[in-house]
Amino acid sequence: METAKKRILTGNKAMAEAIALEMERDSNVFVLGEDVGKYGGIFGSTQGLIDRFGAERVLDTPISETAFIGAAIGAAAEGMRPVAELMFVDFFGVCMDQIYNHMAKIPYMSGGNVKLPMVLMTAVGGGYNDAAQHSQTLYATFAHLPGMKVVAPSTPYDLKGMMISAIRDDNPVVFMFHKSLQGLGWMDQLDASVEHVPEEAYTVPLNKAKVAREGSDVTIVGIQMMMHYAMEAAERLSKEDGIEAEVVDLRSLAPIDRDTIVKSIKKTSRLLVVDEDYLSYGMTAEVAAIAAEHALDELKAPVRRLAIPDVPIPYSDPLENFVIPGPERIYEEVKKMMRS
Amino acid sequence: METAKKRILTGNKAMAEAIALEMERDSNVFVLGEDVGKYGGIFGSTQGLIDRFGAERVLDTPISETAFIGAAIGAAAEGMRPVAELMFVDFFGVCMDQIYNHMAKIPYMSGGNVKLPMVLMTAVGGGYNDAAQHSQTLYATFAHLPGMKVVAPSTPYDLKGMMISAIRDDNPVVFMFHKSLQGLGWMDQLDASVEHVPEEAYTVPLNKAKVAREGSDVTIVGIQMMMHYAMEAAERLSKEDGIEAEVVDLRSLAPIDRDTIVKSIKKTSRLLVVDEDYLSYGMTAEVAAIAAEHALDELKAPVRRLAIPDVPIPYSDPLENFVIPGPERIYEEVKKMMRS
Amino acid sequence: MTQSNENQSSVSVEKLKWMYEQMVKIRYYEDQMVEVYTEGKKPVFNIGAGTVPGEMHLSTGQEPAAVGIGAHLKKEDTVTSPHRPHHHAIAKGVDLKRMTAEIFGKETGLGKGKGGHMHLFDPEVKFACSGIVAAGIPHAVGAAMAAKMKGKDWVAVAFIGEGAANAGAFHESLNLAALWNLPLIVVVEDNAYGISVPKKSSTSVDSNDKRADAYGIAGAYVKDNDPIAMYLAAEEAVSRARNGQGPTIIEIETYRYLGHFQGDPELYRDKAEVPGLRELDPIVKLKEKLIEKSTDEKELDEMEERAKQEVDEAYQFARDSNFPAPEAALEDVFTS
Amino acid sequence: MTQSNENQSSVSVEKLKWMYEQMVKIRYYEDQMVEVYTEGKKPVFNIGAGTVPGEMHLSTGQEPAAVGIGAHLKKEDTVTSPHRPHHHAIAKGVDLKRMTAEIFGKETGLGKGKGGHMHLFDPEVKFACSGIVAAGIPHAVGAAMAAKMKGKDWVAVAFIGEGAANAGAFHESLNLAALWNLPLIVVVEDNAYGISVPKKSSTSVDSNDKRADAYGIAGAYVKDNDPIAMYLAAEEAVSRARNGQGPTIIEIETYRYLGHFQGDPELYRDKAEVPGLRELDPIVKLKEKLIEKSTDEKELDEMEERAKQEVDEAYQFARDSNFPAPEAALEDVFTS
Ligand SMILES: Cc1ncc(C[n+]2csc(CCOP(=O)(O)OP(=O)(O)O)c2C)c(N)n1
Ligand SMILES: Cc1ncc(C[n+]2csc(CCOP(=O)(O)OP(=O)(O)O)c2C)c(N)n1
Ligand SMILES: [Mg+2]
Ligand SMILES: [Mg+2]
Repeated sequence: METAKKRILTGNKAMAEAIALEMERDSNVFVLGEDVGKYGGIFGSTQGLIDRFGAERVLDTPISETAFIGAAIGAAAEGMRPVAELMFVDFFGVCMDQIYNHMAKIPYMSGGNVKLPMVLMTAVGGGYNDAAQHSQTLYATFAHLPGMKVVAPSTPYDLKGMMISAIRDDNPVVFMFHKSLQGLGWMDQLDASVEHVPEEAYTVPLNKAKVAREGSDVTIVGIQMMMHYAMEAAERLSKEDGIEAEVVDLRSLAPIDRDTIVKSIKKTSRLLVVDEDYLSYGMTAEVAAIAAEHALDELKAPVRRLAIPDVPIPYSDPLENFVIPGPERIYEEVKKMMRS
Repeated sequence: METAKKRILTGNKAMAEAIALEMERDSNVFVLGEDVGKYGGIFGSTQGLIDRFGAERVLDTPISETAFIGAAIGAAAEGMRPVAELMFVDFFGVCMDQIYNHMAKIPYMSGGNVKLPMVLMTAVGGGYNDAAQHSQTLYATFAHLPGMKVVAPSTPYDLKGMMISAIRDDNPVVFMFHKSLQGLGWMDQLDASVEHVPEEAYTVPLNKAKVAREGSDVTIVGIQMMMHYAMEAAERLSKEDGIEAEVVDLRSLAPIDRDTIVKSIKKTSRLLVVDEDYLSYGMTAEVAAIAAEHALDELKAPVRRLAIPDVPIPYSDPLENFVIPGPERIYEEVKKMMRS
Repeated sequence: MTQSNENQSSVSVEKLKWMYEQMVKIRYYEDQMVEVYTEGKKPVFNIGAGTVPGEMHLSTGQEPAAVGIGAHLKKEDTVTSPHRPHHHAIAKGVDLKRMTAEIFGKETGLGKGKGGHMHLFDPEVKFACSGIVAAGIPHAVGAAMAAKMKGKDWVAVAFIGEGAANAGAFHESLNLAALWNLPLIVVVEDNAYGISVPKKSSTSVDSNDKRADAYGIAGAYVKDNDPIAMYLAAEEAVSRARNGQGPTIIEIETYRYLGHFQGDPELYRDKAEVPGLRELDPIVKLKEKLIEKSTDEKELDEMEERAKQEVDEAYQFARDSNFPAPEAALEDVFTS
Repeated sequence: MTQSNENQSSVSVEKLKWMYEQMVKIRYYEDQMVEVYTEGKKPVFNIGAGTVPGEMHLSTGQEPAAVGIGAHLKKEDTVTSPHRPHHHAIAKGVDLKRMTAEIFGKETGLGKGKGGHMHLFDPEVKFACSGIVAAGIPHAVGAAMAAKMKGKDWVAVAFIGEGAANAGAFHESLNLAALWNLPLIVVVEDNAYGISVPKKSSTSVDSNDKRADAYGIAGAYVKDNDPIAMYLAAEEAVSRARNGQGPTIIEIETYRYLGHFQGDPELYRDKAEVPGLRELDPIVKLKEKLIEKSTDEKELDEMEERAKQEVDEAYQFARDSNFPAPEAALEDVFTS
């Protein structure tokens, strides 16, 4: 591939580009949320949109999440296609009623007669010392509740493609983007947060996991940062220990892609699930349960789970590092697993 | 046991009695919520309390869940011991921020310097055609989030004993009571909702599952209605098929009693988990995951899960019956399992 | 501001008749529901049993709010309603057959039996309701936004009870609607109770129109459950909204003749209260007014007959319809 | 009602001095924090790096709100504060060493390093703050309830930004506090922005004291970021609360000299805005007033020195303290 053809985009620019393309394509698409206008979204998700589309289609809201997410629902019922931003997923509790009792249920309760083509995008993740109320992912909190598609892309390419799919989808989609994968200038600069992204509109399905790395010895399932950390651990395992880990990027939390998970476990016979959400009743539980239901006989070793150990996310660096899994811990878990 | 000594109490009376005993014992205990006064709680949880303790200690609130649950937090921080009622767990979304970002996290964020000795009690469960916004249990939604003890007693005896423990506990406790197990005159009259309850105050631990029925062939883990249905299924399995199911009443969702679960699986080698909550990322996932982590080698058959199949709870009778597991379905699942 | 009697004569007889017929229809609909709801719940009341199981919140006595504003609405206007929705639905012209079938849990229902009495959605006439107190207000804000964005003169009306005016969603929605100058009308039906809690124990002001100033918008108060006064207040509010002059809060003093839901023991209110309220019945009063205005009594009888017949047909349709197949429970979570 | 200048002279010089010293302390504390926060974030700013990582919301310029009310509070009174808490904490007498250690993430911190800058809890002086907009108001309501239940004359003050007044929690809390006649004061600091959103784009009324009528309670407006006017408004509000006369909303016009958080590019406001505001600095003005009232300049110098020394010691304490052991992360979820 020629380098000249590469368009290296950060995660946030990939997202904003996706929204812009859809706003151009469909005049019903509009954006609303706190600081999505001039500020361009605290995590850059709407960067540049107000300049191109004006304040009528990129609306800064008061700090009234119940009202504006509820308004997005009302507008979607009228055929608009709102993209609403909940600034941090951690704030869900002030507006979860609108999200869950209404956005997620109205299509069902109406017997399919009311469609709600809307996207609720929200920033997730910790690792930069923003403490207990600004560092969560809450993946399972959303994925547990039916009626919403819940996706969490891990790369700029997927951020763009899945955002386009989400906006075009006639169902409510919760679109979780990871702060650390936005490629923002004021956070850690991660290689994973920049990559070549095609200029044109393209879609990535909202219900398919991706095998990010092929391997034969152990399956590691993760999403967003944990997927990237798993990739790091996998490289090291390969180099230092000759262990070939297969890494599955879940991408979509609901619906979850059981087939890809089961297929990988059947191939490797070992499963480690890694999560930046809380351990109990989380994504690691769901994936482990899928293994126990659908691949029990193939499992050569007990399933292992690595996640936030059921504590709120602490502020101080050593504490936060202790609770959020990193590549080291993943590496060690796999090593322990291979022994059993 | 002499019949004369039996005090047959319904679930709601057992709960109200527990609260009354604690209000007598400790003047810091008070109750607040919608219709907890003259009405006595829509599901009878506060029946008779206002007559005994007056409107200063049994406070009817406006429909302002954020304000009054938040106020309970503020009062608890001052050493009061509020028992706040969220009328239906389904309403959690209007006040989840107070519950989760504050009630559950303040003790941790303060490094243990602020204690919040409070109980948040709430009615859960469906089966009486109250539709999508009034029939949920949301067990996992609460149990997933650290910082709260989350219990869901299944019998009048436990309702009383665990309520007393909850009020005396210095930590925030979410106390879920099942509408159908309150023994209310205007709902189905279930045998399980009435039983002998001792007069005096007694405590039941908030972190222990209970083996409700011993068995050797298969473990069924459930809670509240699903535990009772499992008991029904177990009797039939025993009578009709000679299959002896061990039934574990989870009672406490968080912390979950891993030991009791694992011990039972090791004994029976088969696991069925039944839940009135949504399937994915739910209690069935957590229990199945525990099996895959801690009892993999003992499992003779794939783990099975039975729960609401990831749809909102529909209103119409045939639809609701289809999605909420009942004794028949549990019976059938076990039969299928025994074949494999 | 409170509607004075002077303007009352300005309302056309046609409109009064329309309101009368709708009120009769609503009343008869709810009276039938009282009966149907008890089918299968005797001798022992069991909420989950019978022809119509689950909670049932009826609007008997609260007709004026619905018809006073309904008289000004067109199909394209949106109405959101709470857990007590039948009067609003009927006044908005919701398909009565499919609405009743929904309440019966039948496959011909508005939601194919998935929604039930608190979850009636008729996109044809832009009606929706919800079982969560105050949650419909933001949806109306959104409909109003959509109207504005599309350059239409459509308005959105959110009906709530007086209890709901203390929920956060009320405040957030009104601030937003005021800020964006949206065609929103919030109608607060003060039926004196939120379940068992009287207004004075839930609300720190006498009436919620007084809260309009907190958003710099218009407020109106309608007393005595008067449909004509409601009509006039609504007329102003709707024209304000259609003309881009922003939101209005209307509070109406109304009467809840029945329990909060059917089966409510109502131990929290005086036994004499309801009979007293029933003596002030707005339907009786409006009929007298129409006769006063020399409307033919026969015409009124015909209207009543027509209304009742429509209701009877709706109930019959619901009875005759089939239940959905159990597996249909798995459909409609997502559209494809 | 707006505080007039007439009453201003009624404030004792002692109180003025107390306020002055606190303001100096707050200002110096925040100035130091600006420096410390950049440690380890150069040459490239990285929010998660350095001596003090994470978000940092400073209150430079907003001192008057905190000290004007702080001057009337005792240890037993409760203060809840939002994401921008340092000025409130200092004026309430929070242990400065342990507060700073907390911000540094040290084990000697108020929360043993678990809370951080937005989560400072000092039960000794009943101070708490939170990173969720408006969420502290209900907690203050609860503290006020507890005071009333215990028969004490303690009051509770909830500080919020003007942006927070549009959140549902504001409305619910004020209605509840008004209804139950609680000793609550909500202080709205209008610093003109909620992050990047100017007040006129978030708030449908000019000022939030106008929303007091929506709850039948008292409202007061303090203009020009004036600590003495704030003192007087607070005096009334606190005495009202202590005497069982219910809640008050006070809005104060104040100035945010810095970005919303440190690192904010502030592209949403005019570069000239802050220099203009800084010319109106309340500390400078109060100093002039004190000198006018013939306070010895040397005494002022001493006060400044004392304040700075206390701050310097606090920072030193924080620096000298140890980080918690990693495994301490698992403690304090539950108390036993
Ligand atoms: C958020 C929320 N809280 C509580 C309830 C339970 N609830 C249903 S109706 C109701 C009372 C509503 O009172 P009001 O708004 O006055 O309406 P009314 O029933 O009088 O028509 C309550 C508390 C609910 N459905 N939603
Ligand atoms: C519920 C909630 N929504 C959004 C945010 C993000 N947020 C943090 S501070 C802030 C602006 C607050 O503005 P204001 O209340 O005026 O306080 P100021 O920052 O000006 O002191 C926002 C939107 C939050 N923390 N909580
Ligand atoms: Mg009412
Ligand atoms: Mg502000």
